[in-house]
Order: sequence, then C-alpha cells, then structure tokens
Amino acid sequence: MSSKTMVQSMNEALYSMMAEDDDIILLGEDIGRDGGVFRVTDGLQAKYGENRVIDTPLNELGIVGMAIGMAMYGLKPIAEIQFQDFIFPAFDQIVNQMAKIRYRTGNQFQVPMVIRTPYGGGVKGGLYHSQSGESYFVHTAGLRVVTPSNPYDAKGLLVSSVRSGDPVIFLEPKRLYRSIKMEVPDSLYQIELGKARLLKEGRSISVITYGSMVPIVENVISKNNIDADILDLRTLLPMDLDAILKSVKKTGRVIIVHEAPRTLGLGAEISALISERAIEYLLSPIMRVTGPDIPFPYVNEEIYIPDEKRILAAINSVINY
Amino acid sequence: MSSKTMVQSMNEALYSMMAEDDDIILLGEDIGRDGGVFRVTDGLQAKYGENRVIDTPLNELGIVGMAIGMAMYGLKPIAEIQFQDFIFPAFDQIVNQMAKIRYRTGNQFQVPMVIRTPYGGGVKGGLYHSQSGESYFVHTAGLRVVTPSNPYDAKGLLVSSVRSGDPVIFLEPKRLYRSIKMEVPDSLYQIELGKARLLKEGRSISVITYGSMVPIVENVISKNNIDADILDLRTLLPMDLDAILKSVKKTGRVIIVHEAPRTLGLGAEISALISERAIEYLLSPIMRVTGPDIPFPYVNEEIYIPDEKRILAAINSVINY
Amino acid sequence: MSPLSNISNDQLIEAYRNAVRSRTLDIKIVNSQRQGIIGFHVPSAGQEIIQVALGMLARREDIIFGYYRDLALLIQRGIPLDKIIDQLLGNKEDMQKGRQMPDHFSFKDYNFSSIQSPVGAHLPLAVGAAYMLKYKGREGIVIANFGDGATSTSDFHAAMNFAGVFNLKILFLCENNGWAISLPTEKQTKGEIYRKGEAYGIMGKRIDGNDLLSSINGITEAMNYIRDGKGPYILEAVTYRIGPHSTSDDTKKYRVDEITDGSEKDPIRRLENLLLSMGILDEGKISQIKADAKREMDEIVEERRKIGFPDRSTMFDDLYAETLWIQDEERRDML
Amino acid sequence: MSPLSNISNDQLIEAYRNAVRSRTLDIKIVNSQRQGIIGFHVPSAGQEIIQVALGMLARREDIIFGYYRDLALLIQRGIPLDKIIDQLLGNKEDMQKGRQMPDHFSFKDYNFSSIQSPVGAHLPLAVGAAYMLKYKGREGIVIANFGDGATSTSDFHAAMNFAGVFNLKILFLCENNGWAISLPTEKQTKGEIYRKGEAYGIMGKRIDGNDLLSSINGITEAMNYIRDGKGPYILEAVTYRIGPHSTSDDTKKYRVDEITDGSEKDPIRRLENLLLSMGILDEGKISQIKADAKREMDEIVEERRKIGFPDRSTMFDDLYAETLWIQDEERRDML
Ligand SMILES: Cc1ncc(C[n+]2csc(CCOP(=O)(O)OP(=O)(O)O)c2C)c(N)n1
Ligand SMILES: Cc1ncc(C[n+]2csc(CCOP(=O)(O)OP(=O)(O)O)c2C)c(N)n1
Ligand SMILES: [Mg+2]
Ligand SMILES: [Mg+2]
Repeated sequence: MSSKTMVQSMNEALYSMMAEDDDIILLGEDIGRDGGVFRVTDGLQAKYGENRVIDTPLNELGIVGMAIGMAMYGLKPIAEIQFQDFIFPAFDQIVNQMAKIRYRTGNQFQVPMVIRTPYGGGVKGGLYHSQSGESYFVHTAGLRVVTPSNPYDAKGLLVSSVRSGDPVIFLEPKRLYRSIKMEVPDSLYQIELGKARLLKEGRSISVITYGSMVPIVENVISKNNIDADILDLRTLLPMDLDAILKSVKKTGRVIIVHEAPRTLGLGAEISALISERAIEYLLSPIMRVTGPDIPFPYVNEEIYIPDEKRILAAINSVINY
Repeated sequence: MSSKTMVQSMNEALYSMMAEDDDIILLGEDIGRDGGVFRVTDGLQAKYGENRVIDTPLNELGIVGMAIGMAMYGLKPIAEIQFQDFIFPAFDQIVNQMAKIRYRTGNQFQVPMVIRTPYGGGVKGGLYHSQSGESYFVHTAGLRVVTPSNPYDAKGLLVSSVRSGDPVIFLEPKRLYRSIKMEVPDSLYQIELGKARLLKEGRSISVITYGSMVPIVENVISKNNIDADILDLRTLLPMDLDAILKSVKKTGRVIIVHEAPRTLGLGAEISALISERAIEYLLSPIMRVTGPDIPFPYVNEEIYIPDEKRILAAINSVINY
Repeated sequence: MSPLSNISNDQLIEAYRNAVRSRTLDIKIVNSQRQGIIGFHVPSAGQEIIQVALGMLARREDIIFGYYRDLALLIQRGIPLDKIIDQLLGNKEDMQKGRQMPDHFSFKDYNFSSIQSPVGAHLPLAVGAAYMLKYKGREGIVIANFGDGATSTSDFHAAMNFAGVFNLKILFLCENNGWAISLPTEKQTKGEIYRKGEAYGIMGKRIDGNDLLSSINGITEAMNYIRDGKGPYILEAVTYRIGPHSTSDDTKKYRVDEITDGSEKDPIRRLENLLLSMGILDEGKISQIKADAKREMDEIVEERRKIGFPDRSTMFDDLYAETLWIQDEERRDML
Repeated sequence: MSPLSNISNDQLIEAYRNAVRSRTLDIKIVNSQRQGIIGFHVPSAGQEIIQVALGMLARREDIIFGYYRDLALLIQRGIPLDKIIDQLLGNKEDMQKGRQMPDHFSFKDYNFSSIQSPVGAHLPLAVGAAYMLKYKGREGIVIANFGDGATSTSDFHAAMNFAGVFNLKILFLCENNGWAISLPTEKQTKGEIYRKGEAYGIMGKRIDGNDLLSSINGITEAMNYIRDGKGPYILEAVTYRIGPHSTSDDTKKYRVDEITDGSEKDPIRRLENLLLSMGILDEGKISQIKADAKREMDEIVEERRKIGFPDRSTMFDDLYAETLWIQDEERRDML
C-alpha cells in the first residue's frame, strides 16, 4: 500500500498482470521505449521486452485489428490508443469485428482484449486531444465500457477488464492522471464490472456521474453541503441499473453530469432508463449537465467542461422545482 | 406528377439537381455503370459522364475524404456508401473532418456534401447489411442527419440536404426502397430540414418514430383505431423539439419506436428531452420500442425489428398505465 | 523436375474431384437460392483451382483467414459438407447459430477463421494471429485470402505494413478475379497487385490462379519463403469470376463474359484437360466424378434442409462471457 | 546547367532569410511556451529547407495541404506573421477564433488548406481538391505534405490509390524527419517511402530535403511531371527533426541527437555555407539577417500578445450554415 497517481496504479496493474500471465501483450504507438505519451506503460518494455510491449506503426486500425487477431488466438492484448480522439480510424474494427466476433461465430471465438485510451478535456488539447466519445462505444452491443475516476478504481477496474474475457474499451480521464494521489494496494485486486459506487449517501437528490467529472461533483456537493447521493458509475456498459433506480427511487430527484456533448451523451440513456422504470418516483425533471454540442475548442475550454457553477445551478433547479 | 418508388424519386432528384448545377458530383462504389446496387443512381453516369458519376475504388475513407476535399473547394459532392454497415471505415473522416472543418477553420471552409446510405434490416442481410447506426451520427455535432420514410419525403429531403450547405448523413430505409409507391411531383421541391411531420393527429398518445418504422407504426395505429399523434421526425439532427413537446404536452403519453438498438438509440435522447422539459405533463412512463442490443442476426430477423405486436403492447401499457 | 513432383496422382485426382464438388455445390446453392431454400450466395465458380491448390498445401496447423468466395478451399480443407450446408441454411446445426449470412463461415476446429462482410477487415486480424504464432513459437503460418477489391481497403494497408514491420509468417493471397462487383481491377488500382508488397518491403509474385501447376508452384515457393522466416509474401493469383458477384447481382449492365462455365478457359476444364492428357483421368472417370458430386450435393442439401431453425432465444446469447442484464431483459421482453 | 539556373540570387537570399526567420520564430515559440504565453508547439527546426524550397516553387494557384510542422512553408508562402502568431496565441484576431491548438492553421486566402491533428487525415481531402481542379479545368496542382509516420495511415493509402486511379495533379511530399514521436522510420515501415508509389502506379523519388539544391531540383522535376498531366508523384524528402516531437515531448528516453541546432549538418547552416561559398552572402549579412529576424519575432509576439481572447459566445458559432436550436440554447444556458 502506498500513495499513487492513476498513472502509477495502472502502470503497476500492467506490470503485475504481465508478470503473472505471459499471454498479456501490450501494443500501441510510443508505448515501448518512450513509455507512452502519458507514461502509463513506462518501464514495461525494458522489463518485458520488445515482443511483449510493442511499438506499432502509426495506424489505429492496425493496432486494434492486430489485437483482435491476437485475442482470437489465445493472447490477451491490451492496446493503447494515444488519445481517444484518434480511435476513429479503428472504428470499423471495433464496431464490426471486436464487438461482433464472439456473436457471429456462435462463441467459437472470443475476443478478450482491452483498448486503453485517455479521454476528456482540460489539458488545452483543442478539438483533437479532448474528446469524450463514450457514447460511440456504449451504443455498441458486444463491448464493455469502463471509466475509472481515481487511482484505486483505475487499477482494480483494469484488472477486471483484462480478466473479463470480453472486449473492453477502457477510458482513462486524462485530466486525473496525476491530479489525484491516494493509497492503492501494491498487489492485484479486482473491482466488479457493471457495479457503480455510491460514493456519498444523501436524501434530496441523486447525482449520477463518472470518470473525469467525479471530483468536480464531489466538490460541489461537499462545499455546498448538499444532501445528495453521488453515484460513480465506473462501468458505462453495462450500467448499474439497480444502483441508479435504487437511488432515484429514494431521492426522487436526479441530475446527470458528464463532459461529453449532451445530444445522445450517456445522460440520455440514463434519463430514458429512469423515466421508463421509475417515473412515478420523480419529483422534478431529470436534468443533464454536460458538455455542449460543439467540437472541443482550444480557447475557453473551461466553459466546455461542466463546472461547479453549472452543476450547482442544476441541482438547485431540481431541488427547488 | 406520377407514382414513384423511393428509388425512383431519389433518382429523379439526383437527375434534376445535376442538370441544374454542374457542381454536383456523385461518387461511390458501383454507382456508375452498375447504377448502384439498389439502382438509386441508375442511368446517371450514362447521362452525366464518368467524371461526374464516379465509380471509386473500394475504400469508404477515400470516398468520404475525397468528397470532403471537393466540398471544401466548391463542389457539392453526393457520396454513396453501399450499406450503412460499411460506413465505419470512414468514421474518422466523418467525425473528425467532415463535421469539424467549418468550425475549426472559423468558417473559412464549408463542407456542403451529402452521404447517402441505405440502412436497416428486413432484407435478410445479417450482421452487415442491416444496421441502423443513426446514433453514431446524431451524437456528432456539425452533422445533419436526415431519414425519409416515403418516396415524396425522400426527394424533397434529398434536395434540401444538398442545398443546406452543411454536411448531411442521409439514411435511406432500404426496406422501403421499392415497397411504397406514391404520387411524387416530377419537378424539384424542398422539405425543410429539422421539421417533423405530424402524420396523424390524436389525443391519447404520441408515437414518435422515423424512417423504416413509419409504415409499421401507421399500420398499428390505424388497425387498432388508436387515437394517437404520429410524428415522423424526418430529420434526426437537429430533431424538431417543438413538435415533440407540443404533441407530448397534448397527450401526456409517449412511446418512441425505432429499429436501432435501444441503448443510446435515438429514443434515449427523445426521452431525455421530454423529461427535461415536459415531465409535468406526463401521465405515464416514456416507453421505447426498439431493436435489441445485439448484432442484427440473419435468422429470426423479424424478431429484431419492432413489430405490430410489440408496438401495440407498449401503446397499451402506456395508455392503461 | 516436374512442378508436380511432390504431388501424387491421387492428390491430383482429389484436387480435381474437390474442384468439381465445389462447382457442383456452387450451382446447387444458386439454384436453391432461386427456390428460396438458401437466402443468398456469392458464387465461387471460376476460382476453384487456386483455392484447391491452397487447400492442398496448407498444413493442419496453418491458420486460414479466408473470405466469402472460398468454397472450394473449405472443401479441400476437409470441412464436412454438412457443416458447410448448415451454415448456408442457417439452421439449428449451424455452428454460428444462424447468425451470419450464407458464405460467412467460421470453423475454428479446422483452423479456418471467421469470415465477415466488410471487405478486407480480416487482414489485420490475420496479422494478429501471425504475431501469436511468432510470440508463442508455434509451428505454422497464417494464410489470408482476399479479392482484388480488398487491396484498396485501409485494412489491407495496415495489415501489410504491420506484417512487414514485425516480419511475420503470413501469406497474403489475392484472388484477383478481375472484378469488385462492377469495378474492373484496372479501375481499382493503377498499381500491380503483386507489386504492392514493395510499399511494405514484402516479396510479391503473380501467378496464373486458373492453372493448377502454376498455383501449386507459386504457393509452394511462397510458403517455403515464409516458413523459412524470410518474411511475409503476397501472391496475386489471377483468376476469373465466371458468375455474377452474388445472387443479388445482375451483370448485364457492366459486363460481357469472357470465360463461361465449362468453356475451354474454365479453370476446371483446364485441369480436366491436363489430367486427361497426362492419362491420370479418362472421360468415364470424369463423368463419374461429376455424377457423384451431383448426387452428393443434392442429397446433402435435401437432408440438411429438414433441420429446423435455431431457437429464437439463442439470438440473445454469446455477446459476452456472461450475459448482461440488458440482453436478458430484452430476451424476456421480446419473446 | 546549374540546378539553380532558374533561381536568382535574391531568391536564394530570400530563401535563406525565411529559413532563418522560421527557425528564429520556432525558438521564440518554444520559449513562449515555457513562459506560458503560447500553449503548445511542434517545432519545425531542421525541416526548414525542404519547406522553403517548396514554398518557392509552389504557385499562387496551387493548393497546399500542409501539416502541423510546416512553419517555414507558411513563411515562405507569404502568409503574414501576425496571422501566424494570432493562431498560435488563439487570440481574437485568429482567423480560426482560437478553436484549434497552435500550429493547426487554415489560410484559405493563401490557398493553404486546413490542418488537423489526426495524422494523415488531410490526404484524401487533398485528392478531392485535385479532383476539383481536374473537373473544373482549373490551373494549378495540389501539394500535400506529411511526415514519415503518416505513410502508415489508412488515409495515405486511400489517397494514393485514388490519386493514381483518377490520375490527378497532386504532389505527395513526405517530410521524412526520421521520427514519428519516438518511433524511428525503420520501425514505421519496412518499405522505402519513395517507392510506396509503386503500389499505386505513382512515380516516386527520394531527395535530400536538407539541401536546397537537391530540394529545388527534386520538387521542380516532380512538379513538371505533374503539371504535364503525367500523374501524381511522391517525393520523399529526407530531413531531420532537430528538436523534440513537441513541447510536451521528452526525447531522452528514445533518442541521442545526431543533428543539433546550428551544427554543420543543420540544414540552415548547410545553406549558409553554400551561399557563403558562392559569394552570395557574407558573415556580416548573415548576422544582420539573424538579428533582424530576432527583433522581428520578439516584436511581433509582444505586439500580438496584447490582443485579447475571442469572445466566449463565439465558441458556439460556425457549426452550420445557420445555427440550430441546440447550440443556440446551449450558448444561452452556459454563458
Ligand atoms: C467495407 C466494404 N465496402 C463495401 C462492401 C460491398 N462489397 C461487397 S463485395 C465487394 C467487392 C469486393 O471485391 P473483391 O475484393 O475483388 O472480391 P470479389 O467479390 O471479387 O471476390 C463490395 C464492394 C463491403 N462488403 N465492405
Ligand atoms: C491518427 C493519429 N494517431 C496518433 C496521433 C498522435 N501523433 C501525433 S504526431 C504523431 C507522429 C507523426 O509522425 P510523422 O507523420 O512522421 O510526422 P512528424 O511529427 O515526425 O513531423 C503521432 C503518433 C495523431 N495525431 N493522429
Ligand atoms: Mg474481385
Ligand atoms: Mg516524422
């Protein structure tokens, strides 16, 4: 147990899993000698060699496609896409291959693999180093989608993702890579996929969020002494429906906070699930506090990401409805 | 005016627009000599030549990317992607280029282009000739997304799409290509983008749908004498929020019907918009009748697509809530 | 030394028989499609010889990533006919549970990978499989088949480049049948397919894929090169699509036929003439092979037709290692 | 005949001056980044000579699709410095309204297209622009610049193949600087970049991009070929990334420098020596050019810094020809 950043806890997870299981292979751009542009794979090539920590040519389709082939034939590849914004060249491989192979082959082939990729804004990355694209994956049955919000979860969820036997999109909130330090066990542990974490209990409102927005939401709630449930989803596909409904049925009021654009952002699905199944418990509208439906701009990026002011306003409007 | 199928009305729209405007160029796989695998571009190469109706090599990224470059430099390309299932190799070009160029260049460049592509199941196409991927595009600000449900709308919406000056994803419900014939004017006309059509008025429920599901919904409603508003969205991005809210505020009950998978299908956004803005008018849960969250299977495809039974059950459950 | 010196007469007869069986089945499927028994088909007529040659030379441990037009390869690979037909019918015995369109096979037990519709998308997967062989130090090579159209895809480019960089044991076999639906190869690319390897530091060669000797020679040479660890290899097998692109395709708009079924240029006829001239077969034997194939295919389709379709509830299976609440709920609600 | 016979001494001095100005600005930006004035930068140090040569030979009507490391090209192209700095600062005068990261320029008025981050993604667009020229019968060619890493992208493959098939007037100019972030070119591909054209029936050549004569010669030859309608052309300009990949990059892990700023191998120094030996420049003039550049860059950055940032509400503009209710509402709610 020691204090670690998310980058460190994930690096450690990779290090230890690779020590245990020769079938785990890493591949991606600049992940080897350079240790990854965010250093998540730092030192792993030196330890495990060039054949296990593979610096690939610049082609995301190739990275993902090659990983799929490895996974079909017994390996457990963990691919890194340098920024989530650059995953789209591989989108056909993800949607039409990775997500569908187990199904289309009648379970003859499985695709146990993880695509790790940093997402989200707040690092002055402009249109192409800031995107939050989780919706594109959550809409794709056959995938699992996971997003940690702190160093402890990052390690446990990564281990569970690798061991799930399924293809997983693992979205890493890059803004939190080094901004939070916390005690993280040195050994391997798992956090069950598909389970949300209720990180604060309250009675007046349910605030549902995940990933990069969790610390901001926690801040608003505690600073303003709001009597709220805060739910950190952790897994976006499948979402923890039970936890969502339980909280909403208790509080009768809900806001959803995410950084991705509003239209068909994850908030839409959460809202729809609630008004399908628990509308009679609702005491006010379901509000979404999200990024706007525009590309992520370089200047004024702080306006893009939901801030304390916007979140608080939504909470108040719902509570005082 | 004469009776036309959707294939015919679109073919006519293309024919006439090209006659009027030399800057309109078609490109895609097998659209020239062959006239397109669904014959939408039949005869156009013979009329307008190989340089204007371009048979491209087999690369969707190339088709879309080339069209974007044309559009930036004064042409008005209309690209065909043979099946919507095959659009994903071009996804990076769509999300990161086509949708963002006007924005990122500060309006120095515009991208007036249309990607036409057949979508949806019911033609025994299995996993890769049946997909309804509208969510992937509707989540992408900078695009317009349009889906006609009949030959008249197909022509008018296509004309408006080409003239909009914006990048448009034009999703053609392939199951309806030849199954409906109706009177369609021979001359060019427009249907305003962003406006839904209220195709039946009623008081007890709002049924919101679009594209391939429209005829099925109409059938259920009329067969069962349901006193419903039927809203055919026509444009999926931007949706006609006013029409949706107006109808829902009147009826207080709503179901959404689409063929795409449920999780983050368009129904999620519609539901969320309603419970954000009109929850106090609701008399029952917002129900979604959609395709399931599985790849589109070859056998048993009729179970995948919402049928009269499932739609009726949802209507009844909402009305009798 | 005869190019066929390593091939016995029995093997030649077997190759011929399998080509004929494939063609016979191909025709049977097309007819079944017209009768509504089978939903769809991409005929392999005209491409049997290169496929049979490949099937002869591929070893058990070699992993094949075929594509949708590789019927003769499946047959030569020894995949039981009933399993093939079950897939075409999408019946209850289909290993894929009726989920894929006809001709989209997966036969893991036969080291025959999974066929998808998006053209070329299997090629990077083949590279991954080849990487596994290398990493695990396993015997065997990977063989990836595809059409001329596939060489234009992004997947082809990524796969070739990665294979070159990682120096993998992989044979890229392009069945250049002259067409990608309606697009002739000369409009598909201005490069020569067998020379596309030069962009990736990969050896390439063109062979006559309609000639068994040329095919066997070319494949043998390529495989030796690959098995020796010299690197990947791209073979362009020039062949010819005798029929339409698929049962949905109408070739009238874009094509006047050059090679017709059974004509002198038909690759099966060419093999027939070769074997006749070598005295390995005679007319009687040929007639018998054809008649046997006809009976065999008629019978097996008749037999497998009787099998029912997969249970509806199975359509919600096999998305994940364990089912999620989403599909469980949808199964419950929709059935 | 001297390779430079068409180039006047004044042009040579101008080229040198622009290379120096570019390098000076490059250093100024890197320093400004450290001081928090500019957010980010991809230095172009080491690649100025090929860029300046290109800028000399590109005509006004030629459409350039550059990439993020083309600073010297912008300068040689005659794009006003203030517009360049405004983009780097993302200030109110930035033509792109502060929306893109530094080095992601668009200057339509100068026939300089729009730079994006996803590597290679502009290449198919360049093909579309070249198609427009052909379709409209317009003068000029398209020039598309990119790095060695970009040759691995799917976009490169699609663009090259389409350009070949449609026989377009397009110059693919690869600035092979030896690296794609930390990946050396020999691990990027086992093929030679200039020979990648063979896969597409496209002519190719390698030149020393750090030598002005070689660059001018190579580009002239390629452009003549293209302007004559003989087809597209790929030039591999061998150059060298002197600095890190970007201001966020730390090269220590993966690299020992071969060419350093101002060393004998530095392409600007090479040009300097050439012009000295030709008697076109002397040490005094050189010092003055350098001092002028330093003053110019210091002054202009100081001047443009004073300009404020774009109004927040502009961030909701320019998604569509007319704004939609969605962005209108979000603008209202969020500001
Ligand atoms: C990515 C993608 N785009 C388009 C299609 C539609 N399509 C199916 S087969 C085909 C032509 C393939 O030609 P080729 O690779 O030469 O193989 P062949 O069918 O001739 O054997 C096309 C365009 C597809 N299946 N996948
Ligand atoms: C599609 C995509 N993948 C990854 C990246 C991250 N990235 C930015 S630059 C770069 C290397 C580019 O190398 P090269 O093309 O040689 O150009 P150079 O930077 O050397 O000039 C990478 C991997 C990106 N921008 N786009
Ligand atoms: Mg072909
Ligand atoms: Mg480089």
